Amino acid sequence: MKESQGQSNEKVSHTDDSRPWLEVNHLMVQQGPFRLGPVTFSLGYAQCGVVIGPSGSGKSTLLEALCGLRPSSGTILLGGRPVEHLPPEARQMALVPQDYALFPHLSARSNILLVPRLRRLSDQALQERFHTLIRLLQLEPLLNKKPDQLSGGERQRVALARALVLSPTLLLLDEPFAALDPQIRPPVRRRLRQIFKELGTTVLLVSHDPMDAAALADMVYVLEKGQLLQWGPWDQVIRQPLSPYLTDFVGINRLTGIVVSQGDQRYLQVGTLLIPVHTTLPDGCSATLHFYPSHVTIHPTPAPHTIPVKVVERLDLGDRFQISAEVSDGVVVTLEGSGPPPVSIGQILFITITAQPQPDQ
Amino acid sequence: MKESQGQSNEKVSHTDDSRPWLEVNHLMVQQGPFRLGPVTFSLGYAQCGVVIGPSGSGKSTLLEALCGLRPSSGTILLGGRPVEHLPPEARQMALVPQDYALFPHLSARSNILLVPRLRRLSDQALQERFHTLIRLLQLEPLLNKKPDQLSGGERQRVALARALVLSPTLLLLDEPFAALDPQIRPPVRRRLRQIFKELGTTVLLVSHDPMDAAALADMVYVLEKGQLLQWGPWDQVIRQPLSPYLTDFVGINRLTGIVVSQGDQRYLQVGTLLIPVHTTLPDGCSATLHFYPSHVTIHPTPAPHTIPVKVVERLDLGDRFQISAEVSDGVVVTLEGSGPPPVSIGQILFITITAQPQPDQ
Amino acid sequence: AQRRKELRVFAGAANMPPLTEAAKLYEKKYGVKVWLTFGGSGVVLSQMKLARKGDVYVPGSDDYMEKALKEKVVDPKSVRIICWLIPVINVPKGNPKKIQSLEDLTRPGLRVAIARPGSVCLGDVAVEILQKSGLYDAVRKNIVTEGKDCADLAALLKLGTVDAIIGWDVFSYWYPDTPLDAIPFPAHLLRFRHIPAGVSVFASDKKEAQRFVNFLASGLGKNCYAKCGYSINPPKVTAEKEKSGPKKVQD
Amino acid sequence: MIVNRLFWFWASGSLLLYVALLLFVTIVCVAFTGPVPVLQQVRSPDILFAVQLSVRTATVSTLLSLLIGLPAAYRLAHYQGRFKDIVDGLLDIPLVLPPIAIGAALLVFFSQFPSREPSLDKILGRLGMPILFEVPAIVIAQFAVISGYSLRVLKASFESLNPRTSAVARTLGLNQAQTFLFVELPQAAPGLIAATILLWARAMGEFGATVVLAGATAGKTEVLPISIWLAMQAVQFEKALAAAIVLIIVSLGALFLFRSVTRVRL
Amino acid sequence: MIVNRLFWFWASGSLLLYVALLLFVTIVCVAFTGPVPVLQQVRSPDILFAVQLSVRTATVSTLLSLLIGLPAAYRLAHYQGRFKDIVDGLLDIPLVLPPIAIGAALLVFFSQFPSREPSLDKILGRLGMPILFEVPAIVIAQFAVISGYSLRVLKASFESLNPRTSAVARTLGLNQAQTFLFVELPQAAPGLIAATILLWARAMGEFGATVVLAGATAGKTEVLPISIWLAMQAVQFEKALAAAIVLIIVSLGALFLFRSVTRVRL
Ligand SMILES: Nc1ncnc2c1ncn2[C@@H]1O[C@H](COP(=O)(O)OP(=O)(O)OP(=O)(O)O)[C@@H](O)[C@H]1O
Ligand SMILES: Nc1ncnc2c1ncn2[C@@H]1O[C@H](COP(=O)(O)OP(=O)(O)OP(=O)(O)O)[C@@H](O)[C@H]1O
Ligand SMILES: [Mg+2]
Ligand SMILES: [Mg+2]
Repeated sequence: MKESQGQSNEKVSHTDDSRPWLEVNHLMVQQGPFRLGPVTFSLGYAQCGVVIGPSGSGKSTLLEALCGLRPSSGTILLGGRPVEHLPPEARQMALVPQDYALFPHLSARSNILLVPRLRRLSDQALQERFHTLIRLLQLEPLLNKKPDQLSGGERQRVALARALVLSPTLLLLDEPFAALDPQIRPPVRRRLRQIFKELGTTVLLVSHDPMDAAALADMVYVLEKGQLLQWGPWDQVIRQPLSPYLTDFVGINRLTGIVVSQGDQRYLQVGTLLIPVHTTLPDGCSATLHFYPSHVTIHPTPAPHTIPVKVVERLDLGDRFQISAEVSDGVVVTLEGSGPPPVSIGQILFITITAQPQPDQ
Repeated sequence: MKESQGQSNEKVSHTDDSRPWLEVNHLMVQQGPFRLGPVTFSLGYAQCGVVIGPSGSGKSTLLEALCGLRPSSGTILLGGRPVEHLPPEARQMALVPQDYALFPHLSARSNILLVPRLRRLSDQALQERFHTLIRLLQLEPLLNKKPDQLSGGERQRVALARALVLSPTLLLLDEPFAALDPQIRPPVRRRLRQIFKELGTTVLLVSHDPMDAAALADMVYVLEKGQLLQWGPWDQVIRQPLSPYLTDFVGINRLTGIVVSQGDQRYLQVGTLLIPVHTTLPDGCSATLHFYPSHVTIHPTPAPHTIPVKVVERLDLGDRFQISAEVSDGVVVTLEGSGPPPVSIGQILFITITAQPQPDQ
Repeated sequence: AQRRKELRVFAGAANMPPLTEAAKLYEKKYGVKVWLTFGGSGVVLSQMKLARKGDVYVPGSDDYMEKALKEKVVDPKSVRIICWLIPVINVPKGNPKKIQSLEDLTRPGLRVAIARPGSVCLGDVAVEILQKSGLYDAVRKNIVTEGKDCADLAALLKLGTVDAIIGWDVFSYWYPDTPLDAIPFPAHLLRFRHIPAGVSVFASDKKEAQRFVNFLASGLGKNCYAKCGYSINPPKVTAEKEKSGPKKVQD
Repeated sequence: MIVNRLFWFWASGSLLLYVALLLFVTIVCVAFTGPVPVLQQVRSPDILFAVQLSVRTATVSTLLSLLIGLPAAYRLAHYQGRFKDIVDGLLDIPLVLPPIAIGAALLVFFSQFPSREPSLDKILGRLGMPILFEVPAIVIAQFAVISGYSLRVLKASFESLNPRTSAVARTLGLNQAQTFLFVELPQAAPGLIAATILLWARAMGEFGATVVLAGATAGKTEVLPISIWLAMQAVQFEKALAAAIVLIIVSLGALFLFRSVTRVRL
Repeated sequence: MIVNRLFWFWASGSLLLYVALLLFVTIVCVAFTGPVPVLQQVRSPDILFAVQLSVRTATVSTLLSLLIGLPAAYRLAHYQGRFKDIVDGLLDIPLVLPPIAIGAALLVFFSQFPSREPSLDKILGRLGMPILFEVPAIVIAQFAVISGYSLRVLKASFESLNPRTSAVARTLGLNQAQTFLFVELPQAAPGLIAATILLWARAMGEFGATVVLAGATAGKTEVLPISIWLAMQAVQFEKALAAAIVLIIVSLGALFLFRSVTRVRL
């Protein structure tokens, strides 16, 4: 234990951690035509790293390589100790896989308690953890069911409890909340975060959900096509997204076009559409507008400098709405507003965008 | 085909549908101690119904009972024809199950094309649908892989394509987007919605994601503990949520307490906390405040009528933030604001709430 | 087209080499196809009896012919004797354990095998001889196993699993490259059996079947057996010992 | 780490021990026989006849037992009715009975049913298709012996399939037959291939039932195991071992071929 | 609908046909035998001895073959090395060889190795543990015959397990031995039970190898299949069938018991 995070509920800043707890160097996995890496990254003690990336980018592969289920090259240091040559059970990691992989012959209770029993971990602390988890994940009524009698979300909760009850040094969670209700997610997230900090558990988790990532991530790792494109503290990384995937992930709209001038007015030309912009970039320069939905203003009628867009999706979210609108062929932006959606699909809206184009590399 | 929805991209209003396409009457399923139903509901032609409910509430059970995989009682009419006594293959429904259940011995391509080939559906339209789906779900590079060589999201996309290529009369989707990227979800949703309307496919889908539900749902069905608590058009149901689950699902905060007076000022007492409210309800009446995060104002310092809350979770979402704050023991509300989160976990915030308490039944 | 005549012979397995040769000669001479079905003498008898098939029965020894007659499977008038079976003490070539007489079989540590009494006639004969000599109890201590048929018994000796067996004289000829040595019994102890052949009551062509039986009992047939080491003449025994021998002999 | 090594050593050790013993016994036997008789045997027309007859009958009876066994095992794997225990018990009969007893039972059946005169065998014989002591008897004997295994092994391989996959195939519009043929059967293919190998091998080695039902008739019903037995009866040990080696070589060759072909096709 | 019915009919039909044939042959045989010989057999002390000896040796050899077969099959199921085909082929040998040949090979092995004088049997005999023609020979013969099946069947049941579950168990901290014992073995239990039944049944019915290696000594190495054969040799077919019926009754009883016990425990 390098730090005593004991009772603090504060986020552990990754920078005050002189030496990272998990250090991965040039990790590489080859499976069929797909290659992961080489990836090099680190994660501080008792911190939570979130791995994001498109489907098939190698997130699960990364987790499984770390815990020794896939042959890999490169080095993995956990608490300063190289573990890459150890068998999975000696690495002191615990995996919650995407497909749960529960023990089909055992009840939920035995699924959770089999490993601690065999590893003779049955002490007071374990009992407490077990009961905490049962309560948190609402497993009480399921304990005597076999996996094939459980619903998808119930299975996922059992798989979570099975790994968490061990309080491993490094916890690897592969989309641990994908099948959970929205209702149960925030409390589970909050409580888990607290438990991790209390026990000093370092966590690496894969998630598709920006909310989960925002709630849990100290660090974020962006994988794309097997490459680690970007990694660092969550609040820094999401403000400087380097990849389209990450931009989409945090809900930033992108409009890429070419800077043109008509008289004094400068425009970004996207397809056939001209978007008025303020920029010092030269004409002909390829540039992108990045903007949050909140940077868009919706006008009911055409006005100076507005651009017409066609509504392709409308989400009525009660007190507010979200609209996807087509700017030009296939280029869609997301807009927001309060109240019920004022338009229906197919209608034309007029918008203005508050953002400066940035030159593309 | 009862209606010609052909080229229209407009939502089909459920009310102008004189006779529903799917009619379920007193459907009941008993499995072990769990009982689903009796449920009675209907869904119009070419409409999309979204089933929501907590984990273990019987959503998958409902879908599987409809398509004949679980013994059930009650009647099921599809297009006016009773199907409850037909074997699954004669019901003209297609299921995308939660666990995908791909054919493990076949490549992704054969997984998708096996059934149409055997059913001799290989016509021009099928070929087109196949290619559309391949493009939409980005399956091109995966077509020759076997299921065990696919990632979670890739498997889900293959399972989706396998059912969609058949263009069944009723499509049953069990959390079809759970493992998909946030990046790919909106275009897939949009395109699918379009395809369903074009082909006149009626869809019943289970989702945990409010965005998916909002984007696709014409109708919404709320299941809890095997009972159908509420159903109707999405925009109506979400404005009159009857169950705590649904309130949470659409992101409405709930504060339940007792109305009390101190002098002129009336309060809702939640735990030990007094929340100033305007109400004509008598003292001692149990009442609930329902409010969206947007109805909460955050004050940096105590002011008249503000209530102190303790931050338990902070989500930095780039241009805005979301905060979970504890009002009193275990009662948590969600707040929103723009910019980065101004507070850290554990800090005290002061809020005012714009909402009127409603009496509990 | 006229089908070629066929005969189906059920025979004890011990007859295999000579009977195969005899059948070939017969086929050549008369143009009749002879199918030889081998097996335990009792088993093939059961097969014939149950299936009500088969033209000729050639058991491994006369006691099975008696059974066949009792079961009314073989026509008693058709039975002929082919050759004689004379018991001896078989030992490996060179007689490494220096066994000269029945008494030597009682030597402690010697491994002896006989055929299973009650099931194989050679076993019965062995027991009779041992009892007659008064050495039965002493030898029995050395009997490590009982062969379930003659081939079994001979193989035990051949593989060196036992040091001596009470076998037929013909065993000595079964291994052309390393013949066994045979120690004969004194005439007063001698019991013997013979190999008969007979026509089955199920035979479709009784005349043809009888011709084959007669062929076997003729010089040509007997010669085949002689070449394989069988005694085609009865041993000389005293009238007193004749009792335990075959009761009905027609020649 | 050490525990893993020990465990691995134990498992590998068991396998090695078994394979080594097998090889060792084989080698001792071959050394005892010497190479010459094997070559002689391979050239002898008797053995060639026996090899051909064995391969043919074993193949036919394997196919037959798959033909009956596949649907029956499928049905049995799905059967949860009241008579399950009884049916399961009945199906153990061909396993517990020694092959000679199976042969005996069949001999009684064909010769005593429906009556002694005419028996089934006689009736079929008059139709030009006698059974007893003819080639069909070999196939019947082998079939009777191996179909017991066929059901047991195929049932296990159907039971290990994921029922979800088949259920979903049904909702997509495949009927039961299509689901069986195109979803379940291909998934069960590895088990099926293993079963086929086991059955064919067992049929090749079948002796007891064959010798009782088909008789050991040289040049007619003499399959390889009968050749071995006849050689042993003639106390020609070397010849018996040589025939056994021929049997091994032919069988392993055929099975190797079968494995290769099925591996390519899968 | 009609297709489903036809398919179901075909599958059920196959099963029914097979079971009916089995029952029918059994009934014909019992009718042929009559109840008296069966009762006689049950009361005869020889048969009682044979029953006891059979049950004991079959149980011991089944346990032995599971002891070797479980780890070996486990290893084999995980083995993907270069010699896979060769090992697979070698393991077919005990399947293709007729039991009498296996018996003969073992007889040669025990009596000719390392030399004729002293042979393995003699050496062991001097250590007070002679093999040939004693009870251990029965166990060895049965073991040799059934362990070939043991490997094949157990391997198939290990191969049908989901490897993900075991992999995840490892990451949770179980070593290979624990994973095998507490995760894989219990999952494979149904296959294991089926295999045990098959092996035990096969061992009960083993005749060929036993009779060669252990001899047919009354009161010593006479197991039930040998009793059956002896009865046939004595042209007492009824007696043979009666002994077979005793064998069936004893075996089915034992297997029924085993099934009930394991069902309760699972
Ligand atoms: N056994 C295998 N053989 C060949 N390719 C594989 C194998 N397993 C996975 N892949 C490929 O490797 C890539 C990465 O897979 P991985 O499971 O790591 O993706 P992922 O990032 O977890 O995606 P998802 O979000 O969909 O779960 C995918 O393109 C997949 O097709
Ligand atoms: N085979 C079974 N035997 C007994 N109970 C079962 C069986 N299958 C499901 N259940 C129970 O039925 C209930 C409903 O299950 P179902 O799968 O329909 O839930 P769900 O609403 O789909 O949940 P989730 O969102 O987690 O997928 C659950 O409590 C589950 O434990
Ligand atoms: Mg994944
Ligand atoms: Mg579900």
